[in-house]
Amino acid sequence: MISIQTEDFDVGAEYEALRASGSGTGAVATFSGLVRDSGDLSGVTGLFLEHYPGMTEQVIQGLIDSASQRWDVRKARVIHRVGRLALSDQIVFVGVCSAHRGDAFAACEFIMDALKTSAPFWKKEITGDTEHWVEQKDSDLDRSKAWE
Amino acid sequence: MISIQTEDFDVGAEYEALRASGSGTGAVATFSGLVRDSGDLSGVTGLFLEHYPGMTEQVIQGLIDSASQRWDVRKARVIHRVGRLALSDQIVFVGVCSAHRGDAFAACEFIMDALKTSAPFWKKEITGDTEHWVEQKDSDLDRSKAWE
Amino acid sequence: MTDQNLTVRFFARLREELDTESLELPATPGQTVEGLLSQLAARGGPWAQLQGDQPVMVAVNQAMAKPSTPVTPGDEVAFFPPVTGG
Amino acid sequence: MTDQNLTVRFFARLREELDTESLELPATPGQTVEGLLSQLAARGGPWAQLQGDQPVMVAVNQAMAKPSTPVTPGDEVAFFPPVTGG
Repeated sequence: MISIQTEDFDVGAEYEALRASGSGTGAVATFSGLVRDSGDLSGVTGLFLEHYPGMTEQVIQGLIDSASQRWDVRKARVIHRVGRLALSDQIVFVGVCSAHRGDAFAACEFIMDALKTSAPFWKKEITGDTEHWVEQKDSDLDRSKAWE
Repeated sequence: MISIQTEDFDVGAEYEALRASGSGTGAVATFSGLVRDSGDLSGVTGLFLEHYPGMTEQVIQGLIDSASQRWDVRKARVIHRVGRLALSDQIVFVGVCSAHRGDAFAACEFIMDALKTSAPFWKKEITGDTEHWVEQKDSDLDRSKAWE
Repeated sequence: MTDQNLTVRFFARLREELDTESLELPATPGQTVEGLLSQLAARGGPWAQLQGDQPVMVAVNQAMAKPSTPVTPGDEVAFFPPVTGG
Repeated sequence: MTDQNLTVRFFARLREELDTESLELPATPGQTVEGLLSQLAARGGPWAQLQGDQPVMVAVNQAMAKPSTPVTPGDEVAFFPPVTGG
């Protein structure tokens, strides 16, 4: 299940929903991303996140489908926030449950890495009264390519 | 922080505690292991978990220390249950928060893989009225060695 | 808007710098993404950056596309900078 | 128990099959893990498995040890099967 939303999310509740996916589940891996200073500018106080409604959900569904072909994925959950966020706010959640821990870790990390370079979201950093669109990082492209 | 306990744990509460570890935190990776049929026997109804009090905590602390030398680890949390557990019960939780997602994923998976092969816990499967000590799996040894 | 048109959308930095969220343009027979980009860049000013040094990503009907991808009447074409979510 | 003794502990399958949770044994000068294993295996019956085909892990003072690790008075020595937690 995929949600793109302005509201915050509750990782505990998301975990409990993933865990409830049947007796074959032995492993639940989760990742949560929080707003931090990207290092492009100093004194970042917040972010603004924009997305391409419709396409974003399709791209993420494609990543979940790819992960499900490569690994045992019993259930996957992706939440991404958009709009105005403050430092330390939760931005993104990826949770995967699987029979095996290796599959849960790999699928969760793959979805997260691929989301970073292929899902249409754009981040603007806010520093006091200036704004600045964040540039894509080569390290993110490298991490994403490593799964190919 | 390390806890070896018979009581269940609350992943949501653990996540919130990890997340609260300072403004440099950008990433929280968690893993939860649940009781499932290992495949050694059919009809498993539960587990009994034994450990070596004192040594277990020292070994896990050593794994957290190793992870902290290799990766950026802001906070790490390990919980492992012992005693009698039923199918689908939570057995183990590993949570790591870091500045970066790659570090959070790697440290979390490393601690979990190494715990499996080096922390003194032993699992007995219960099938109706018979019991059976689980054998160590070569696949677990392989996963653990892959980090060396 | 009719099915004879293209809908062209812009996101993020491009949306701001072009001061344009979307356009309706008549579709041209045999047109490709590359042709559409040239046509828009020819408007000059900030539009020239569509063929400039900075990478411009494109999606046709919400799927990633290439310069050679054909665009046909009724298509939704989107231009945007490299993505930075997560 | 005094500091002249070794405490020997058994866990999991070994604890059950030897029907022994812990032993106090007098320490022998120059003793190693291997010597202690031989001494215990010589008790026969289920004890023979300490030098049998199945792997036996050993910890001295709660740190993993090898056959050549020395054991000295006051040490806690533990024998157990390969671990299976997580």
